[in-house]
Amino acid sequence: MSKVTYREAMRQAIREALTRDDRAFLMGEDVGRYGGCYAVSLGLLEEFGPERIRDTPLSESAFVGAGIGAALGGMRPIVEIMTVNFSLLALDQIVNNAATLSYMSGGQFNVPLVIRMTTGAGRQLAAQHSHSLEGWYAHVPGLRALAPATLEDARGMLWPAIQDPDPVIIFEHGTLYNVEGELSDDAGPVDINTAAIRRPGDDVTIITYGGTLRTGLGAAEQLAGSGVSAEVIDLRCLRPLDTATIVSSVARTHRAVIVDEGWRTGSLSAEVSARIMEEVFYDLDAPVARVCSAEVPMPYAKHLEDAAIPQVADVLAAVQMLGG
Amino acid sequence: MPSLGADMEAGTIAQWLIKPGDEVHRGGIVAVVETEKSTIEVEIFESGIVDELLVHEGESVPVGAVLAHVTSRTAEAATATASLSPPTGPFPPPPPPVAHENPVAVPTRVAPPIPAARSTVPAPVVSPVVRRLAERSGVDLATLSGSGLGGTVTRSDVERAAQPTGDEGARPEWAPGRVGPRSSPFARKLATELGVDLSTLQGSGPHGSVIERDVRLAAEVTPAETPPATVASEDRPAAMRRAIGALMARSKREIPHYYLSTTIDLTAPTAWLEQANLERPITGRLIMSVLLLKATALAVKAVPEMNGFMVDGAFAPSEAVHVGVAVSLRTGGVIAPAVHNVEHLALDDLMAGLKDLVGRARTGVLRSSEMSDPTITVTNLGDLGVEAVFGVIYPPQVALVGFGRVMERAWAQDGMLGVHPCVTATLSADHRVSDGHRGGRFLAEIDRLLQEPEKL
Amino acid sequence: MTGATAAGGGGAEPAGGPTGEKDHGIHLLQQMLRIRRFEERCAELYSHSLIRGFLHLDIGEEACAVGVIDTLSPDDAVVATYREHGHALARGISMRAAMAELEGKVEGCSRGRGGSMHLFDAATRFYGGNAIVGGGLPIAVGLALADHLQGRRAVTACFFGDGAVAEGEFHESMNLAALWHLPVLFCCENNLYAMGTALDRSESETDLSLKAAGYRVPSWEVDGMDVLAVEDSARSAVETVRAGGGPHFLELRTYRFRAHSMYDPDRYRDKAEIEQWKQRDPIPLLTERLTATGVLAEGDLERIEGEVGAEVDDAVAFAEAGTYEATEDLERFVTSEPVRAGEGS
Amino acid sequence: MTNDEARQLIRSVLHQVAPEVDLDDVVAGETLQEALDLDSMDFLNFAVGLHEATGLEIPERDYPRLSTVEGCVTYLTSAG
Repeated sequence: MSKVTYREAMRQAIREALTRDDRAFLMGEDVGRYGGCYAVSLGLLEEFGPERIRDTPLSESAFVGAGIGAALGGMRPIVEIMTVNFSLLALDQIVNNAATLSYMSGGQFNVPLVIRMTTGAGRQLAAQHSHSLEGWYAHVPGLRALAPATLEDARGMLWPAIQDPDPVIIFEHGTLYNVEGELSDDAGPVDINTAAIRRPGDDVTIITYGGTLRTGLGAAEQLAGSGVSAEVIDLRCLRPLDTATIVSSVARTHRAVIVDEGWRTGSLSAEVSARIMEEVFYDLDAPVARVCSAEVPMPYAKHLEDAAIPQVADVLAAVQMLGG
Repeated sequence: MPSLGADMEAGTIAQWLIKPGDEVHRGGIVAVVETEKSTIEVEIFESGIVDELLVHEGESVPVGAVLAHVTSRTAEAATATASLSPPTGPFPPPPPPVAHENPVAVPTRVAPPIPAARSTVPAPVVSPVVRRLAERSGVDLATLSGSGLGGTVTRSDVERAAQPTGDEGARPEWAPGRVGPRSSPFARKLATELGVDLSTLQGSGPHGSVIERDVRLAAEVTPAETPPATVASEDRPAAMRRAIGALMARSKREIPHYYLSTTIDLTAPTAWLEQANLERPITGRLIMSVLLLKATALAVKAVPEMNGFMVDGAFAPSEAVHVGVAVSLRTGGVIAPAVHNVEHLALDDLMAGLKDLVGRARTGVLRSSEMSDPTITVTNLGDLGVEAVFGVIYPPQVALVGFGRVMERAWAQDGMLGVHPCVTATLSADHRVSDGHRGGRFLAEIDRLLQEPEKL
Repeated sequence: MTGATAAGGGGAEPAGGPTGEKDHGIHLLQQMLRIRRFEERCAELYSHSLIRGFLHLDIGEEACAVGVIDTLSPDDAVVATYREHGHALARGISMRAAMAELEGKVEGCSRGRGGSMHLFDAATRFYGGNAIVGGGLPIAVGLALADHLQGRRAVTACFFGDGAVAEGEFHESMNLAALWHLPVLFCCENNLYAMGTALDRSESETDLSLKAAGYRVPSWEVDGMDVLAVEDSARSAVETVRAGGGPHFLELRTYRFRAHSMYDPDRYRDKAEIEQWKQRDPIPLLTERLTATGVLAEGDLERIEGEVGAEVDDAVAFAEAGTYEATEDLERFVTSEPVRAGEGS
Repeated sequence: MTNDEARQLIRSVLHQVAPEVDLDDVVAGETLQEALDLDSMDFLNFAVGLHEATGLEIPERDYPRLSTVEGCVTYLTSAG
């Protein structure tokens, strides 16, 4: 076991990808000399050289599209986009090309591309660097969307993602990079299909992903103090959703609270809620509850930002409402 | 009329650029057509001599309608009539209004809102739903003239015809008239499984809905053979009274109770408690009940046959001690939810747990596990005045411990008579599992434990 | 005009093929006729509702696709737009597969998933069929990047229209390709209209080669109605690109004779302008030249037309006899299946 | 604290401890435990409620002084 940060775990994953697969390379804004906007790729330029750690101009559409083209041409590109808000500049390439080419070509072409991007609030970066748009991407058939919330997942999701024949988007919550913890020295690839039960419980299921996992676990800990046994699910893979894990948990606990840093309206939480209704409606002992971000562009001031995003107290209040 | 886009349904001939007798060539422009979106030139894909124009300028026809006849100039096609209409392809285009060999059938005026292609079909069109409705209502469909699109017989046609008889057969089962209390889906499912009639229950869930615990509570005391209550809106205390009655009757019927009683000197625990509470803030103070509960839970270690369940006629002892605490509700009734693993709880934790449990029991927000799994019950009824309480065992448990009021009594100890705080502890136990000797041992053990309160 | 040589132009010799053989001129003529007759039939089938969706015809612009693609080798890649029937046929997608695709049949080159705007073919490295204006350019850059990283000496030919020049993706891609010195041949088919908007109503600078010059990309202005001129400049550009000369830009000045798509009243163009351009129809232009130089003999044109007509008839019959993919397979290929043909897997 | 304020406080704390009971049901001199069916847990909660509202520590030995409404009022008003 070694003490590592989420950032280092991600770097190890990139190093593994580039070492094990000659076709893999990293490109994006400031991934090389600068070392990555969030320092994830620090030192990799020296290790792998400028062909494989490739700085790009500020042309999200072009370098994401180039990633698609390179993937079509037999490479395994890892494209880094600084934040999910910037990814909107490449939305055309991601949604109109990466997600469609396999289908439109009747299966002749596939796009083995990985796009990594930072997401989420909590760092006082205001309304153009802080949103959680994972749900938008999870909406699109043809994409796989992953949200590593733990060190093991930061370390282990990239390899299976670049081996995936189809486009994969990895959402890294910005507040996680500095999270430090023990990681096994032989930590390696993990499954990228299923949700994980991060804490078992009997009375209520708290469904989280990415940045909200900690919120959910914090709430569960407090609930345990007052005798409520909460099960915490980390979705991990936002598309395709592991419905089975979600509904089997809710079928046991009969109550569900979904914690989603996205806006409530039309959110991933709405999708999860709908699936619960569709599959285990008759096992519900209370309406499904959701804790989402306030429907505002993310504010800068700390107290406002805190008020805008899901907090442990919000989850506790939601559980309380369920009579759990 | 050529199709110039998937969203084009019809077009109007704005202008003919040809007339009968004209020679036309493949690729030439023959007409100008106005559509919903624009004015477009129509190209011909045949060469030949124009025989006849079938649609006048200003007329609107649907896509696919024949616009004109052109006789091909090539020898082999001389007898054929080429037309501006599409051939009947393998993939039928939407509206298929025109028979190719019958140009006369071209509608010269488009009936709004859509071509009434089926208007000549004589028999009324009846959907399966309407047919079933007619059968149930005893309406003869042949007597009806449909008011729907293209003469279709609609539901309301049938309902109108059925009206004089005021037929009830058509009323669906879910129609108004059978409204039960608001209940969660899981509560409904559970109620069906456990044979509980939801309409007799008062909900304790969000918005007063009947939820799982309400059903379990009812099921605990309402065996499936109990006839469901007929009064829908019985108040909750009455329902609970009935439930308690049923459960206790079952207990008395099934369990051969035996009863023991002993008086315990509480001098030591009382002194200990006073001292302990001096050191605690008011919010952290303990009450005697906590010591009594803990002592009972620990005594089980010495006499395990007090703790567990009768399952299918055999005793299943429980490793953990979940003490059911009888809580009387001020609105009437009593429930006995569990504090879990009491034997392992420190007194402060037990106090907190008890406080929480009693509070929630009285506000009606208990968890299902608390309701379903006590392994032994303690009733502390004495707190409210009586000297001793002989309880009725909660099946499938096998023992119930009662504590009466803490009273000052004349008490002889070491040959000295003094005034001591005392409590009468009682035991109701199941003779199928234990007998009086073991029961006595159990009460003695509680006594012994209480004399060393610091070890609790 | 930076780094541009006025290659091609009206003076190119008809027998300018790689082998210098007479057959080459005839081959170019036949390719253009195949496209022309194929598309004319498409228009007819469209008006009969056998082809649906949007149908954008290439008629008038055939010389661009034929002239450029003829200079490519099988290892090269092609990225095209939604007006790509000509490019697909020139690249070697069979007329049968193309027509079946237009009729939505599973025998189509995209299994009926794409239709007119999305013809794909792994065997000939034909990457569509992209219906987002400008959207194909970044992909072309990426294909070239993959070739570069893997040491392959392949060229990616990327076609787009003058409308794409207004898109950010055009500028981003030109810059990226030039910055990384990638083997892309950018082929701008300038037909003067972005759908209904004339070039001078959408561009402040209508000399498109200047845009390329801004990115230090060598650019060539070419008469897009003269297939020999197109071929000549394309060959020269492809050779340079293949030799490591970085991206090049061809502005192919051309014109579409028909409306943007089938449901287009074409109110934005002057009929006289269309007639004027029709005088420079690439097919008669080449026919006359081949006849004048004796390459095309008496009866050759009728023979070619006969062959082409038969091929079109065959393609239509093939498409009509084709089958629709079972709706049970609706969700196939949203993601990859374990075993697949084609590259990149 | 005035008598009225004290009564008001007692009423509101009792309402929290036992929402079903009504202070008006208590006859003068009657103990709260008897009149309102308060058990030792309820009584502790009552004392805690008074403590939280007033800050008074209320040692256990003072509990007997709180057993009637009048006793409570006196206790609260004299304490400040």
